[in-house]
Amino acid sequence: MKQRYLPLTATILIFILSYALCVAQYPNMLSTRVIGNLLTDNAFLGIAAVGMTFVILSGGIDLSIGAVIAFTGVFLAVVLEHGGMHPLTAFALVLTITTLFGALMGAIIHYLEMPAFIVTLAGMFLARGMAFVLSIDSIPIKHPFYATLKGLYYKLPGGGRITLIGGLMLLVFAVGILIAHRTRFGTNVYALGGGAPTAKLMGVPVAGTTIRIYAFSGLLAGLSGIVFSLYTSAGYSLAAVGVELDAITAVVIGGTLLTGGSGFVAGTLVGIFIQGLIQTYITFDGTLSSWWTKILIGLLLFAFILLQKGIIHLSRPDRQHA
Amino acid sequence: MTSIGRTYLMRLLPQLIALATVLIGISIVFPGFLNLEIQNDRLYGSLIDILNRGAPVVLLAIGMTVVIATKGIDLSVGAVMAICGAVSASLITSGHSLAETLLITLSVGVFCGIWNGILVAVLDIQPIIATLVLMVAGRGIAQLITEGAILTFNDPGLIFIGSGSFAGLPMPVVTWLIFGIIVALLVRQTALGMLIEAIGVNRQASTLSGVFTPVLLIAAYVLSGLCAAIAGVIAAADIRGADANNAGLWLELDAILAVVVGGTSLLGGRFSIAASVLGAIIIQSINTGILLSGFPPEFNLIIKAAIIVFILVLQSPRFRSAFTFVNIPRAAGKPTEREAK
Amino acid sequence: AELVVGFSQIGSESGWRAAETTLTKQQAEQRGIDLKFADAQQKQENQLKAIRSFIAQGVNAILLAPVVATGWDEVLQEAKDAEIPVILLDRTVDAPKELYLTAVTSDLVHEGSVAGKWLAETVADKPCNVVELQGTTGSSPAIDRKKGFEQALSGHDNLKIIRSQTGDFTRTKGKEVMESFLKAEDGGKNICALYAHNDDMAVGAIQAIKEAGLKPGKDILVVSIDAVPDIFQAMAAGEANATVELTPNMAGPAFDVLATYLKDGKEPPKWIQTESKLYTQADDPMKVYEEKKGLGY
Amino acid sequence: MQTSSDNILSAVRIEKGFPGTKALDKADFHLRRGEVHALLGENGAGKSTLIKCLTGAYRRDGGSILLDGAEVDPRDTFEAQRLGIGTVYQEVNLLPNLSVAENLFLGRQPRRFGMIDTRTMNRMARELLAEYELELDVTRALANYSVAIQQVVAIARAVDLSGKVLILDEPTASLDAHEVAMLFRIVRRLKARGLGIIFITHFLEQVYDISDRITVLRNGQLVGTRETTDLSRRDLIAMMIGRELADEIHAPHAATTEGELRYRFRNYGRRGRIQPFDLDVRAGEVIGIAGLLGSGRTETAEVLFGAHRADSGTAQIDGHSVELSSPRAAIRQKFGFCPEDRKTAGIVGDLSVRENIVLALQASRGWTRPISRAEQNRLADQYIRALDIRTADREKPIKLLSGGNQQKAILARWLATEPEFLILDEPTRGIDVGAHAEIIRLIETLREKGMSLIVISSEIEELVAYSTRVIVLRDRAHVAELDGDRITAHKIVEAIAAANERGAA
Ligand SMILES: Nc1ncnc2c1ncn2[C@@H]1O[C@H](COP(=O)(O)OP(=O)(O)OP(=O)(O)O)[C@@H](O)[C@H]1O
Ligand SMILES: Nc1ncnc2c1ncn2[C@@H]1O[C@H](COP(=O)(O)OP(=O)(O)OP(=O)(O)O)[C@@H](O)[C@H]1O
Ligand SMILES: [Mg+2]
Ligand SMILES: [Mg+2]
Repeated sequence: MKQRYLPLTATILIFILSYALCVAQYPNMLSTRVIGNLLTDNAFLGIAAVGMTFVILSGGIDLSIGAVIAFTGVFLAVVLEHGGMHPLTAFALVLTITTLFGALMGAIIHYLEMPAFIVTLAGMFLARGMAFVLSIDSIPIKHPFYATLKGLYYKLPGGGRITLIGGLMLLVFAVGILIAHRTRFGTNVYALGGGAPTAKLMGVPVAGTTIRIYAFSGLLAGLSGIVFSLYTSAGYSLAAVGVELDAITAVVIGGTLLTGGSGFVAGTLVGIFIQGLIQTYITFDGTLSSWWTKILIGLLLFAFILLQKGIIHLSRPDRQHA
Repeated sequence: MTSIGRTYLMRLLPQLIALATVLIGISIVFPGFLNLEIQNDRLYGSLIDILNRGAPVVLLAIGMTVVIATKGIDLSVGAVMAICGAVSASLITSGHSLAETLLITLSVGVFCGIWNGILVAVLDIQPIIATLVLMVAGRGIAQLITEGAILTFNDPGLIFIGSGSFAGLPMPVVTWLIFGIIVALLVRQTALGMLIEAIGVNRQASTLSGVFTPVLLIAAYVLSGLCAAIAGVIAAADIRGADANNAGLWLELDAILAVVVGGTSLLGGRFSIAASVLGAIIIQSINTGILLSGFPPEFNLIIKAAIIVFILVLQSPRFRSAFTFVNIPRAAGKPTEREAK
Repeated sequence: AELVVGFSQIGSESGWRAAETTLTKQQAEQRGIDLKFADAQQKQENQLKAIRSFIAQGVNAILLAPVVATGWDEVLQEAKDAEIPVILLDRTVDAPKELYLTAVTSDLVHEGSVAGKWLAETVADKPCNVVELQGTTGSSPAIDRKKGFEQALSGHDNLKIIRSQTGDFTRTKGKEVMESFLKAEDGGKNICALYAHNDDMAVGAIQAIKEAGLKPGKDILVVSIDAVPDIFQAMAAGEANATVELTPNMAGPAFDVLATYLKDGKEPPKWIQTESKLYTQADDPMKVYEEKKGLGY
Repeated sequence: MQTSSDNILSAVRIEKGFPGTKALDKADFHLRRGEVHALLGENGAGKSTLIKCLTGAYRRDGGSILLDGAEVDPRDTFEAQRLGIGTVYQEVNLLPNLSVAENLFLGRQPRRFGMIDTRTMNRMARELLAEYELELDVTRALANYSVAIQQVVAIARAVDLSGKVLILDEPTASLDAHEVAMLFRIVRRLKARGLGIIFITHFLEQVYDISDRITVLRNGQLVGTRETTDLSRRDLIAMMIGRELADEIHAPHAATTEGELRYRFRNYGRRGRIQPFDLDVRAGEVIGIAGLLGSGRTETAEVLFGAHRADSGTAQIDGHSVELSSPRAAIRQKFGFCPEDRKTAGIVGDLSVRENIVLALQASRGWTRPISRAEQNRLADQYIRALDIRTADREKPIKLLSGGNQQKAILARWLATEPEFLILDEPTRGIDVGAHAEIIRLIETLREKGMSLIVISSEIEELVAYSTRVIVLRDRAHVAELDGDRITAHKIVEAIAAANERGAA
């Protein structure tokens, strides 16, 4: 077992273990419905979290994604319902906008040497503000093309479905994994996370990479917004509040270090599943009050982190010879 | 001494300029803004409102500054505010004396800090995630105490903390002023400040130099918890009720923003309490300014974003080195003016 | 077998909502219903997840208090496919009517107009500058209560909304925003009435008015919506003038129609509107307060 | 301003200023094809700055750079690499989180169908390192390997990148004789291929061993360029420090009068790090520790200081048992420890020189008893003077000091605590000749005052100069002890070599 895969393995183990525990208590949780739901319901979060993984791997953070998702939804709703544009054109347009928005934040972070936390926080205000300005109402999207897209799913035995957006999330993860581990850009992202000044000395194009990272995150946030608008058939400026925190949590549960430079895109997927599992478990239980729900989520989060630490600690031999 | 005073002023200069700019901007849009008058034995006016409304964020920013200086972050402060507000309300309504209530409430804040601190310093969990646990669970705990309702109280003593006045200033302002001065003196008149900065810059080297890192880290989170507790009491006292659902909601982001506007680097190290307090006041000025401006609320966020970006760009190292009209010592440790001569 | 009902609640963002949750649980218990409760923490995606897992669990019926009107078609269709009736609580959705059994809600626009009518009648012909504390920007109560109020005021040219800002449905923000209204309008001398989208903001604003040295309820009329217990205390003290009730007991009627539907398949009407009752200082506020106190507000 | 045609790289009147410092003042530098050109100077003379200006890591304030006679202006190191300039910067500048192979091929990974061909990359990495007699798991993160190995990897990368020019900024600081010899073999091969090689070091033997010409900088200005064969050691030192240096290396001591036995470690060790050893230290003794890379010298120091807690054995001071469970506990017993890796374990980069110097003293006093500002200034000034730390003033953030001066400031940090037992891990690494002599003299003085010292060094000459006893390590165990007349370079090398296989390999 390679040491760098340890956190990932730990996370996967924890997921399998807790899923088994859940099933032991609620046998229904093994149904294909639950598995299909896990994919569909978390699709937008998963897609955004892939972008977040890259950002965090590079040592940054992107707080704007929730707001960008909301903006994308409202934008689509407005142009589709009031502008009469074809959804595909609108998709292309909105993805261009969010990508440029991300790139702009990346450029500010790099050229003005400002911390990502703050730049993207301002980005969050701005994106949500733009959504408000476009429309404060929630606008339903009734375009027939949406219905077509939503009609695309693969029915599993037992009533579950792999929907288009669920499949799209898996695809995005696959692409993300390839980019992270099999392209120079991916290695450069890790390099930035290992230390920007050093990476610069080693000839990594820091400016370009930073801009591309945030542009990529913006692109995926936009894609996530499209998925969200498909998911809810609407655009709403208050949608997806706090998604950035969920995404960060998924990334970190997935074994990526927030300090950057170490982690896996695949881990994020497991992180997403773990979070989804917690929620499913809580709904299956159904006896928790609002407050106990929060407390339990917090405690489970804590338990996962501890467990992960424990597994890594136990299986790491004292720094040894090569 | 004067040279230290001058360094100090230079450190605060960008924040002072930003604050002045914002205030002038508002008074152009809203002319009566700078008026101050005495009413019911206390100063009354928009400027006082800013200081008063800013109290929770100022307090949170004080604790957050120290945590950030250690290279940490505390996302739980909003939730801790809610918990402490709820605790104080439920204690006072169940007949405890004001002193008991305050003591227990502050202890709860301290306890929350210890919890965070242990997670970070002993269990070595990344601060953002360690404090996320309490951020999520904490609001649940607060709601558990109030059962989701607003727990109203009528104790004049507790209410005084929120809306009384002392020496012509609202109590919240007096509280944060005194508390801020105490903390600033505590960190600067003792060696705490330097040791905390050392930990933030290089924890390993500090430990090897004999700095008692775990204890200081925990202390930083305890301070943050304490600040959140005070802020929570003030927020509850202000509305005479503990609103566990909304008290301190998203205020952690405002506090972090205040610290950054105050020029303290999120990467830890050099910090200034005074600058963070100014940062918080700047943010509150923006908020109040937006309210006074009379724009429809849809524009609130955009205006806020624009002003913050503007201020941050002005403060960014790149921008400043491009326009070296003022060569101000940066928190991150850019050379000081004195060297340049 | 025991009836299993899933309840997807928005979250717990206000005392009113906590009361609704409490009452729903009480009502379920009284009827021997096994209530599966899911708190969505103000997020639609969590509600969608909750409904899907209710379907996966095979509950007998679902109660849904939707956080937003749009975006429910698909999941409602899934519930329908699984033959699980869905009843909407407290807000309606923007979906074909056949997708849900019924909606037990008040009419948000109507609430706003009740408040507006009361104000118009009370002020009569005198000129009156109104300030408005809106709910969370973009939320449907904020939009509709604003709309209803404005409708009621149209035609009364003496009534003018001079300032309108969001107070996020919270006391703290209500107080803060009211403070700035008072500053902006000549220490409050310009303001004749306050309309708040919920009682919590009104309670905060009342404190701000008092601290500014004015008398709420007299110098500035206060009208708000929800009828939570604390506003009755304020009314008893003469500091608030009127409130429009939004009953937190939506579940009672919902369970009733559900029972008949499940028993003999009788489709209820698509909308069961709850009463938007107006309370004023004349309605013995302290008595109402005592009644409401224990309901979990 | 003649640029002879066989100059491959010329730097003309390069200027670079930092606030408070003129790091380069119209410095000229010419590198010929097929030569090894040593760039020398005291700590802070501007050597690294010149290199960084040449490779675009810094924007220079003035002057021009010619590569192959054509003016070039590398905007960043990436461009410099493309121009065929490979560089090893001072302080290993590699990415600890990336694998060894990724570090070697960052930015030029072999690709197939647009995707990185990891297998080929790893194979190439293994082949590349084989030239340096390193057999590593190239897929493991670099952080798993010692500084020395990292340095070899950095060299391998730079060599592989250098089409025309190879720049080595103190590449041998962490290397032992064996690796240095290997490096020099490679350098000679590159030289034969016509590359120009810039070599920065403070080891004068190495300068005379490998270089063809020498350029000396002082205070950012060019002092001169000479043929190595024409320049005596004495003249070279005079060029560097601007004055004559008193006897450079002392004669080995006669066995000194024995002080009382103060520190007694029995069966002391930590599993997986250092095998249990016995150690007695007297007052006024300097114990040198010798060994190959990875032999456990640093581990010995860390266990003694409590940075890693010993899991076996006992420690006694003056006959009383003590628990050295943490650095704090050790410091309470008046221990001090200058770590080897100054960047990550030594300096607190953003803090000023003053604060770095008082840090340990303040920490041991506790936070409630702050050292007054005046006292801090006094201490800082005292040590800046005593150790000749070159800094614009004491408030300069220490990360802006040159490497050697940082090292001196860390030493000052410990001297300020007036320790009785001082552990120095590679105290002279990266320190110029003048300072080198000063530090050796300092060690002498401290010993004479009755301090007990443990000094780890890869420079055997140096150990011979100041040690009263030398302990030799091999494979994480103490294997030999030399004292008195037996402390000679020859005997130490012999003891180290007594192992038939190398260190940890
Ligand atoms: N980024 C910087 N900011 C300010 N001053 C700097 C910076 N980098 C270097 N200096 C200063 O420039 C001078 C030259 O430093 P440089 O690192 O080039 O010295 P050096 O010759 O490489 O020394 P050493 O042998 O110790 O490595 C020093 O006085 C140093 O303090
Ligand atoms: N040749 C090697 N091959 C693989 N790993 C090595 C090798 N040499 C050292 N290491 C690793 O580097 C670490 C550092 O070893 P240590 O600090 O004990 O060395 P040292 O004797 O102090 O030598 P130096 O300080 O000069 O590197 C060891 O823990 C070991 O894992
Ligand atoms: Mg150097
Ligand atoms: Mg070593």
